[in-house]
Amino acid sequence: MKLRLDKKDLKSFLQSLIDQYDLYAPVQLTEGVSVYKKIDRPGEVSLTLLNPQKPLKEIFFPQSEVMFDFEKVGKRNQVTSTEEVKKERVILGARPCDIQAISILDEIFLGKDYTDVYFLQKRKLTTIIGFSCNHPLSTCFCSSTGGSPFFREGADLFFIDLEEAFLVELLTEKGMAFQKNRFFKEADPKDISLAKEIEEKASTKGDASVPIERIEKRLNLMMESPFWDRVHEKCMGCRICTYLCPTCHCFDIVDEALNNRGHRVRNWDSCLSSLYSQETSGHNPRPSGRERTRQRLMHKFNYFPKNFGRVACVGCGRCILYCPVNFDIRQAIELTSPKGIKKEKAEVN
Amino acid sequence: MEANWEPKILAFLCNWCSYAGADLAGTSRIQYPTNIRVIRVPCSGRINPLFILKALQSGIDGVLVSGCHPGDCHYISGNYIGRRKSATLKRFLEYLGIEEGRVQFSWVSAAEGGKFSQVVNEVTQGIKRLGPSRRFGKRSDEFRVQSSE
Amino acid sequence: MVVKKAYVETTDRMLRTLELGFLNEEDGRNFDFIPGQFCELSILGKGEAPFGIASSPTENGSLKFTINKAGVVTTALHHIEEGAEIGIRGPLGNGYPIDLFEGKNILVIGGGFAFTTLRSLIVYLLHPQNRSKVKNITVIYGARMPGLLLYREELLEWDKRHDLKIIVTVDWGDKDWKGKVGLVPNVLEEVAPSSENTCAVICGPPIMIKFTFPKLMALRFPNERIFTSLEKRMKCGFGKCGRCNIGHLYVCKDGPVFSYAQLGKLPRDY
Amino acid sequence: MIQQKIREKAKELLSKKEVDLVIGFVKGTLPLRTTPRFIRNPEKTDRLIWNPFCENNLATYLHKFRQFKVGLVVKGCDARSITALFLEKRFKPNQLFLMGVPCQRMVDRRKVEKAVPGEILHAHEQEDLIIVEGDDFEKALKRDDFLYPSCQACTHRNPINVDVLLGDPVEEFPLTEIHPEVKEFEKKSPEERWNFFEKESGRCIRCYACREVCPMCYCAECFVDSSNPKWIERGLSPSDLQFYHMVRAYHQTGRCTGCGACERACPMEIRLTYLTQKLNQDVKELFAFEAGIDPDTPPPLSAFEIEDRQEFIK
Repeated sequence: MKLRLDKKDLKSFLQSLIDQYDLYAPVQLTEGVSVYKKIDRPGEVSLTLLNPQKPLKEIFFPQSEVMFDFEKVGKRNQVTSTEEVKKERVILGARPCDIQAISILDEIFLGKDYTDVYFLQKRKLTTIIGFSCNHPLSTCFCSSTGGSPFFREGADLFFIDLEEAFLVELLTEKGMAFQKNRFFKEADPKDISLAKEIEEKASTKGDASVPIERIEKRLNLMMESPFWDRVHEKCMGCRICTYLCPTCHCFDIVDEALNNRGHRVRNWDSCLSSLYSQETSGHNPRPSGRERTRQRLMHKFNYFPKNFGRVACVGCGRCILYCPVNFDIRQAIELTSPKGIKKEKAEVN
Repeated sequence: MEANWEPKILAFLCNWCSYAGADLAGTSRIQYPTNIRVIRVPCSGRINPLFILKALQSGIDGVLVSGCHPGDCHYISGNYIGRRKSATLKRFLEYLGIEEGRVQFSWVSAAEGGKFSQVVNEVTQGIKRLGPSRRFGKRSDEFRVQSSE
Repeated sequence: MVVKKAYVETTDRMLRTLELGFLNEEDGRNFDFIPGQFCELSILGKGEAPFGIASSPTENGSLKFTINKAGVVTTALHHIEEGAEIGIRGPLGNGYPIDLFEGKNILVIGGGFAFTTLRSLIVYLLHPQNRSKVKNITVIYGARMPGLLLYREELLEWDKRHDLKIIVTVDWGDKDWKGKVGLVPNVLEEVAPSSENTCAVICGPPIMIKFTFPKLMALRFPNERIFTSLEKRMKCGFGKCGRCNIGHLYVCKDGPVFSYAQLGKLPRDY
Repeated sequence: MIQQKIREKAKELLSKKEVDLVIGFVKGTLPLRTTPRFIRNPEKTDRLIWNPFCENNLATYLHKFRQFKVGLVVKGCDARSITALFLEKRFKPNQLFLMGVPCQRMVDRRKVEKAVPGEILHAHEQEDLIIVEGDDFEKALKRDDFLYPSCQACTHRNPINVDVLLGDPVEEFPLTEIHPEVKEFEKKSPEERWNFFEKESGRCIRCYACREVCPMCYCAECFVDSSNPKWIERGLSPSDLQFYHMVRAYHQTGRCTGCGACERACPMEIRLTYLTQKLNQDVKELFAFEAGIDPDTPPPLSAFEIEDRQEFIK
């Protein structure tokens, strides 16, 4: 189903979403830095950056989430669940890579062996309005990880920017609920052909050359490879790449308390921190950057595919853009491939 | 501000002088405000600025740091080291925008029970004028159990 | 859960056993587990930590945990009073492969405070309902000093039984110690149990495992029939939070019990 | 050319086995970027480069290589970090070979990115210009207009206490007055200052990049990681974020060399150097100390003068 939303109506459309739902969209915090946030006024929405710094996962799996509250009364414990999310949510402005990443989180939190209630209640009440990437960045490599700048899977509605208007595609049942939206008009055939043109142009730009195919098999043989001795060296051990990764989902569970009251909180955690795997005895199975970088890459490209049949990377390029020392995951992936190894050798000699 | 608000003030007192000074104030029946809670430390040089920040974060309205007069330190130079930490911390906090006077410093010897009471009076008055610490402290309602009761 | 009974096990006061009762009797009846599984115990305000269950499923109504004082949660568990409430999540993990043990001889090798889940296994196997399912049971248990042995009364009781052979050894004896003195691997070599139709379960400090394993090899135990229980830092307990993986397997979900054959295929990331 | 000199010196050091490895910069995978490289093979030294995008403070890596003899490419600020670390006895004498490079000051890549209409695909230096090109634009930017704030205020561009100086010293611009940024900030009211700090620290995602990239942040256990005592919670409560940034900055008192690595690393572009620069300024004013200059004067917070100021003490 294809419709059209004129840009002059965007503001009113946003207002209608705010009135009816909890609307989440990218908001600029300071020049060049944005995050997905709950929107109160249409003017807050900022669609200038392709991807906000913090990924979409934050809306479903917040960086710091209270699991329950507690109070100690004498020897007794009183535990109260946090309030359930009841209002329907709409996310606007998510790019295909971020949306694809949510389906990876689905495997984790809504998999066959376990359902995470905190994730589920937000997930089932959320409608996702995806945005096409007409001008992917040079760091985008979604086309290598099974996506594309116009990858629609996971989105309920999909907006394609046609300069004057958006072409609106209703993709799922949740999306079809917007069929009667008063701001959507019937799409002109011209719009559809223009959208197609833009899509074709954009898809040539998504970098499809990162050798992710068969990476699981390659890495099977590389657990003790000297590759790891070198690849980690420049990593400083901060958590930028894991926190800003739309698919990284490791967490820590801690109690926060003041006097007799407090809550149990689930916080994002990162395999690049040494404390992540440090045991109370002092023993650390991943004592240095070598093991920790290996864990990060192996989890994405070997362990996760083994368990779920797909890589845990969507090619959004955030880890490349924001790394303080320019650790480039594309380069690391390439170095695991025969071509990359050859190239590295050629450069040496 | 609540009408009957009373500030909570934390005092880090060095074991050899200021704590003994407070003791003397007590045994001499010199009155001073009860807003003060005392933590005895071996030396004013022992006070990690982290302690002071942690106190403010935990909802304390004011902090007093007190040690031996220059030259009187039981450990010879601990209070001189403490003095440098205090000087930089005080300036840094004010630069950040924390009100001047939230954190105060004094020298009180073991013989100065009267001075101790006077310092506590001044500090308490000062903090009362500033009102409750709202800039940095953790709000206690962050920990309220959201129960339906 | 409520703390029914709490007592210090060892002379160094680092190990304390908690006997926990269910607040709700029905929960107690529904709580079914296999020896070798673990639970997350939590003290509100301090946090949560995983512990192997030391009691056997055959001991109804309460659960037993022996806790080594090491970090924040374990220290709090050492200070907790009888009658206090604590939180529990479990049972978690896979447990010992009880079905596989049927009709076989069982060799249990334990060292130090890793003996907790082994106690669970032994009590389970000795239960009249289960004893006939397995053949000979041999237990080798070592600690550094006599005072550091866990469950001393039970050890004495077991020693009197005829349906299991138990050898308790210490690294350094004292004047009252009349038992064996020697390191577990050496005692194993001396006892030399037959590997025929036998499963070995080994649990202890890494250094003990390192030296015991070659002795088992020398006795011709196949890797498929040597089992051990691994420990890693854990949080969630069901393979989501990430930290306890070894390769693509999670110790909390796919373990903690692994056979040596399984471990051989996994990266050495523990 | 400086780049050539770096390559030659690195090659010499490695060939003669005077060092186990050389840490320097090589071409990055993005425009306006370079990336640190660890070179052990003398044949590989021709990959080393030098340009206004060599922003990382390589001194931080030395904590990873305490068992090795390391040759290091250092700018003015990096060299100061190493002097400061020597004072704290982090290295053995003669463990390091410092290749000092007089610094033309580094270009703020984010500032450049914000000054152009699209994504930058290529960038290079041409005398005092930075030429950036994208799909449908090309722009020449004056380099000195796009420097990092920490570089703008730099007073020690020529590395000191180094083993060899590669290239000719550059002209220093000593600040006569107090730090301009600090001065501006001090003019604001306490409330404005606090609101600014609150807003900046509120963006923090606790990735700890500012800590990890700082050469002076090497505590075995940082106060944020300590579980007993637990100083700070792990979440995103504003007060915890403020606490972290206060202590991170304050712990640099008399140790920070103003390299600005913390601010450059922050993915949320939080302003951080205005905090550490204030501390640097205070230390200079109160104790006449500048970190990383004199290898013999102890750090100011481990020393004292009987005459230190104390008018603030009752």
